[in-house]
Amino acid sequence: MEDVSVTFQTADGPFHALAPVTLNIPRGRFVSLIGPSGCGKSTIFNVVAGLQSPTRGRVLIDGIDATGSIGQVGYMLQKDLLLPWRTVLDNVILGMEVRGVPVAEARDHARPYLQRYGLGGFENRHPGALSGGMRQRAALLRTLLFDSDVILLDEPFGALDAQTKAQMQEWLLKIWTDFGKTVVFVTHDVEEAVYLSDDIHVMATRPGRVIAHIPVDLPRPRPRSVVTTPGFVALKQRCLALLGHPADEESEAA
Amino acid sequence: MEDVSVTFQTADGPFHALAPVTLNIPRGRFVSLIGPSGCGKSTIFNVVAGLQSPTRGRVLIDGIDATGSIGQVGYMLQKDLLLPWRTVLDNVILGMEVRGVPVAEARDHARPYLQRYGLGGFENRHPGALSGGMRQRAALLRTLLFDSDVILLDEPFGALDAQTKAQMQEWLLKIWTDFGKTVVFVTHDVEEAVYLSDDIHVMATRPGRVIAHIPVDLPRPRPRSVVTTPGFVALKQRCLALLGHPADEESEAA
Amino acid sequence: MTLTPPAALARKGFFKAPLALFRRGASAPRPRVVRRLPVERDWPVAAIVAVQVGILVVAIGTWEIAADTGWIDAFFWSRPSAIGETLLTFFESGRAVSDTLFTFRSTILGFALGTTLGAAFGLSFWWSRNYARIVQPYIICFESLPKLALAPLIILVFGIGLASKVALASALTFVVSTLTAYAGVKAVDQDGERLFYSLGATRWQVFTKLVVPSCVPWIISILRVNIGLALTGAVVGEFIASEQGLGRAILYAGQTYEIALVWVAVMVLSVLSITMYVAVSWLESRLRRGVGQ
Amino acid sequence: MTLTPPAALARKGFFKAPLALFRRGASAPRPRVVRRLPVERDWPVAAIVAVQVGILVVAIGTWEIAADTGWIDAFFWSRPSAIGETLLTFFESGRAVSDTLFTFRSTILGFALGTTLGAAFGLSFWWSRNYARIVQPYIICFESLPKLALAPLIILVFGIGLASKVALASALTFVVSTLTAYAGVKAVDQDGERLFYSLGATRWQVFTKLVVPSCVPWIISILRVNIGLALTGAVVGEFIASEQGLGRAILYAGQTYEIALVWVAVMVLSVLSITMYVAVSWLESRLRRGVGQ
Amino acid sequence: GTPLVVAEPVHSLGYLPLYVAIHKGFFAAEDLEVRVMTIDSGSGHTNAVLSGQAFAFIGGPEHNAFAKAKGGELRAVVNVVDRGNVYLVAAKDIVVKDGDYAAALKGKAIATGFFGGTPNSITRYLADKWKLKIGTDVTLVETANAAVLATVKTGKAAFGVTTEPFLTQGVAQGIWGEPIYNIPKELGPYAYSTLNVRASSIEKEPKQVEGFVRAVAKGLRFTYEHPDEAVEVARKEFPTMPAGDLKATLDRSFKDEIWSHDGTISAASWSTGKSVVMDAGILKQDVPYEAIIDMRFVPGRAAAK
Ligand SMILES: Nc1ncnc2c1ncn2[C@@H]1O[C@H](COP(=O)(O)OP(=O)(O)OP(=O)(O)O)[C@@H](O)[C@H]1O
Ligand SMILES: Nc1ncnc2c1ncn2[C@@H]1O[C@H](COP(=O)(O)OP(=O)(O)OP(=O)(O)O)[C@@H](O)[C@H]1O
Ligand SMILES: [Mg+2]
Ligand SMILES: [Mg+2]
Repeated sequence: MEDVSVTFQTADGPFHALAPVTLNIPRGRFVSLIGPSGCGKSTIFNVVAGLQSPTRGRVLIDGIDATGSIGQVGYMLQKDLLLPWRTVLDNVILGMEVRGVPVAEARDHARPYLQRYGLGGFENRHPGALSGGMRQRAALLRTLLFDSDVILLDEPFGALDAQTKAQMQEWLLKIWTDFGKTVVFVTHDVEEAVYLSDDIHVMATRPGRVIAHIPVDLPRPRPRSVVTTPGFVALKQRCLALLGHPADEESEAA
Repeated sequence: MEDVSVTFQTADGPFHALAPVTLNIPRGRFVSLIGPSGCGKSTIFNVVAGLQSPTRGRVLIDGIDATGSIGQVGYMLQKDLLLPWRTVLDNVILGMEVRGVPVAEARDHARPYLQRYGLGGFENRHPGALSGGMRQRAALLRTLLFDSDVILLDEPFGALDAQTKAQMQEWLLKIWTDFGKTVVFVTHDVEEAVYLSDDIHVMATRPGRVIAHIPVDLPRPRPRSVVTTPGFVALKQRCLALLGHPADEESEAA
Repeated sequence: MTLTPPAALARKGFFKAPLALFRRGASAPRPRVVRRLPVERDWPVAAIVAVQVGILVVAIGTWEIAADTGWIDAFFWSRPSAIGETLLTFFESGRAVSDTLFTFRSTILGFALGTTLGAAFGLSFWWSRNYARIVQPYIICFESLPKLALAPLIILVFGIGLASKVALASALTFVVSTLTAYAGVKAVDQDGERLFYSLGATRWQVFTKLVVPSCVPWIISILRVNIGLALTGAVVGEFIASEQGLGRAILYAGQTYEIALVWVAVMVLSVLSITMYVAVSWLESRLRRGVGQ
Repeated sequence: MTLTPPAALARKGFFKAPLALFRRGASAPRPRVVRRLPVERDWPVAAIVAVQVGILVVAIGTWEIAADTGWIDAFFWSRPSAIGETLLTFFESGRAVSDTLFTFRSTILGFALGTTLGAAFGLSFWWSRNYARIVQPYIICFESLPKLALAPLIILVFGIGLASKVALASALTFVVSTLTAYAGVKAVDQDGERLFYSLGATRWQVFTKLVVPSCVPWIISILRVNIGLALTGAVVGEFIASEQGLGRAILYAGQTYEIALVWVAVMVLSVLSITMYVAVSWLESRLRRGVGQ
Repeated sequence: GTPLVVAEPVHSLGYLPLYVAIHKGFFAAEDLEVRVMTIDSGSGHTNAVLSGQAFAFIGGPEHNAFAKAKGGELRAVVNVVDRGNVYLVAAKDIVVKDGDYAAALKGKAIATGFFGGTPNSITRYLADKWKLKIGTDVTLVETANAAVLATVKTGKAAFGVTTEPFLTQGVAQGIWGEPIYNIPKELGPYAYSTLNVRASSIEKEPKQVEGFVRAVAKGLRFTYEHPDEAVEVARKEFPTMPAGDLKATLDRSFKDEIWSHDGTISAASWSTGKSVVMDAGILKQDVPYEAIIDMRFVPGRAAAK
């Protein structure tokens, strides 16, 4: 379904934010990117979304060259970016509105989704009235209702507290199961990556590059308790090791 | 060494933020408070630090009534609150300065600590030039150099990414070992609480109250790999269960 | 000096000295003073109002007495009792209402015109950074220029009627609105723009759906300032040429030594400006609620 | 309707309809237009300056030609060539330098005085909420009042010398500085105060070590606005009474219809104001760097 | 000693003898230093004298009368402009038949200065004289003196009551023709611009006032005797004024003999001025000559006595 092939260097001086990187993401999969801060995860997303033109290389979606074209994929930035002057409903239909769907039609279309995904009763409230988790849910719905086959999520749950985060993970998995889209997910939380993904790509920094591809072969649906199973722990340890994470040795301060 | 006994209701209308709560924290221990958002963890800290007067009840420090008196304990709020117009060094000596120590003397006193705890070379930089982890370290040093026997830390690592957080945890443990102070620690991250503490107090909400006291009897120093040992996992599961965390069952959305 | 892990140093007793210093700090040289949190209790509204009225009454009383005893020269300063009489005359003669309405009309027109045009101009800078850079020095020049210096020219262009007062009031409000709206444009969330572009939006869509709404709070914030500026413009316009209005009343009173009338006109002007200020504040809070902020 | 878990609903085919709608949306009715990200390239500084100068030259040229052909009445508007001559005379007669210096002096004094006192007054509100609430309406009244209306009274109090110009310049800058400093006070981080109090600080310590430094950027932000206001005050002061100064030159030119001189004085004033603006901007950036922001 | 400040409401060619006295050193000869300051806010120039910040102001003695009504004691000590120095002009296409001004003005608008100023008062005085009721028979467009030009030019008024240098400028621009009613000529002696000091100055510093008056009188005489040198002084005082305008203005002033020759304010002079302001309703009650005018220092008089 999708074949993203990216090879480029950003133009900011002689700074190579991304060494040539090639990623191939099959249709309908849930893929995670993990890696240290500054390794170019957001840059990859920007290139795929057409917001940054690669110095070299191409982006292929469904085999068609989509390099530098905007509006092809759903992109959820790290911040929820809900527009404070719009109601939740009007925030969620933004993507449709931009594409030219009449507002009334878009609203009618979106309303049942809000209802079903836990935002019922908040349609006409402003984002200020929502909790962090609800805001993330609205932002995610906005991305989904934009109706692209590919969805890029950049640390969507980074700012949530642990309990809310767990709820949101379940919710994301359900959405993903319902809609059958291709999801590319960035996170700093290795446990989250392993729990959610079909594939994990581990990146390294200076220059940004992919150093490993780890398929997660745990059966779905995965119960919460999976995190304590040896298979899960082994995968987690492997990822942490690849990230150069202090695993056992006493880490030096500073 | 310390016997904090708090019983109060905040005055905001008839809203009971804290049901009578009694905590007894022995000298030199590392104690964590965990609980859902809004259960009154920060309120307890404010009462202990004298920033909020309890509707009823008293705070005893070293057996002496310290209810409502300020400047008795070190309190690190969730934000690092470094003053952007002061250098890192001058931020760190704030507590001493407020107590009336001459600035030059305070600086001389603080400089070796900055050096030793990974802020060497940044003494005369402004906080804007520091990374998130370094900022937290500076804030923590400020709290330590205030030289009180009790230190309250309100989610000090909540805003850090996973890797930095792990580094900071090690660093905090080292400091605690070096200085031998009593630390009360608030976190949302159960794994963090179990890894760091001698005791964990689990709180519940509406009204805020302590529902369990869990001693952590894992030997110190604890290697990172302790998180995969059965003892650790059992403690973690127990905390999660007490917090009403979705453990195994498919959680409902919203 | 070689690096030794600090924990090891501590174990070696290396930290003894500073730790000892810690202890000392806690005891003798700077004894810890036990303080309580300073808390100020809010007075009830009635008390506040009482104090405010009290201050006014005392000030007026002092003035009257000082004028009586000659400590203040009533010839130059007038006195409250005379001002009160003049106030009555001013209202009885019917001038008060027509003058106030006249000044109010130019103020409101100038306010609306200057704010709208200025905000639109400021928003236009979003469209091109180069355009903004080219125009900027001209704006700065116009901003820092005392617009009142242009008064003689304004009469030439806009005549002596309503138009000249409205023009002055607009000129004063225009630049402030432009600069504020431009500041709003510069503060538009870059990530918001990225979000819109990632959805495939056109520039016009980004402008209408993102830039304009996010600048609304900025433009609202300027309303209160602009009311004062518009009033100044209208009054100065009347200083220059006018048949009626509060500005003319002040000018006339100044020319014929009716200091009491100067005070009366200034008072009426204050009341007018405070009324508009309150109205704008109310509008502001309504609008802010409207955008959910 | 009973609550059914949505996943179960989906499995039951309940979601077929909306999902079908999704698909449709992607294909026929609104074909997805492929767009590229609009990117504007920054022009080099030389090009910008060239355009700016070009605009000026074209404007001046048009004016001169329009005056020649009678399309613009040169009597009312003067013309660039006449303005140029007057500019020369103005400088040759030696007035230009002394007038500019005179205006500059009152401006700077008023600026410094008004900003300092206003900022101090605004900061003082931190000490007591009740005090702030009591004083506030008076400030609002003074703010929204056109200070120029007080011109006839100003001579009485401050005389006809430098003091009256400085007083007007200060009056205009004072209120703005007060309100801005007060806004700064209100924006002082509550948690910062809590931090200080948790360390056992006195109110004076909180004030000097937290409140004042955190308001500095607010006060700095007002400098640029104040320079324009101080200039306005000084010029208007000269309108009221003066032996020299650019304001007097404008007044005289307006009184005697020397339109060319109006333009010349306005030009010199612009140069003066832009110079001060640039100086203040520079000072601002220095100060901001000083506080590490 | 300290410089004496003379407040002028506007920097005007009408005050030329005063500037001549300064430039030719007549004040210096009396051991006085005189500085001229423009004060343009209503009664600002009068207030400056009353409050002791200025030594004298130049303006109509009616201001002394206004001040007296409120308890301020001012005295006119020397005359400068002894003619009503304003002119009635008409837009180019208007002709006045047989000196019937009433008929010509009826139903028209007259542009003049602000209410309270002398041009405005003279306009009202003339309307009254010609039995025209303001508001019904004629409309007054009250504006800044400089704006009278624009008002007539834009057709908002058919007539204007204006002063120099606007008169000359308007003629040069073809906005209006030569004055249709020459007020300086028609009204005769008119205490239009006198130098006025505090009564207390006369009592406390008579010598100073005497020297001041003597110098002004010298300036008056010098102006008439050496018009060319007076024009030179004017050029220095008004460097940016177009030379043509300056010359035309001064020519007219010399021709109409607007300045007093010796500084005396005659009784007739004040009675004209008084009736103008009383007609306009600005001066509410009669003020006798002696109450506001003190001629004891004018040289000719002193000699005569
Ligand atoms: N516009 C830019 N100009 C210069 N450097 C940039 C720019 N954008 C990104 N970079 C650099 O490119 C590198 C990759 O940035 P990117 O935001 O993709 O990292 P990331 O992996 O998303 O990091 P994080 O986990 O912190 O979000 C960083 O070192 C960053 O400093
Ligand atoms: N000043 C106040 N006025 C009214 N309610 C307050 C106030 N301060 C705290 N509360 C309420 O008291 C309760 C406890 O607040 P507190 O900040 O102590 O919670 P917490 O456990 O620290 O939560 P979190 O984990 O989100 O920091 C909350 O429900 C909060 O809404
Ligand atoms: Mg990123
Ligand atoms: Mg809290």
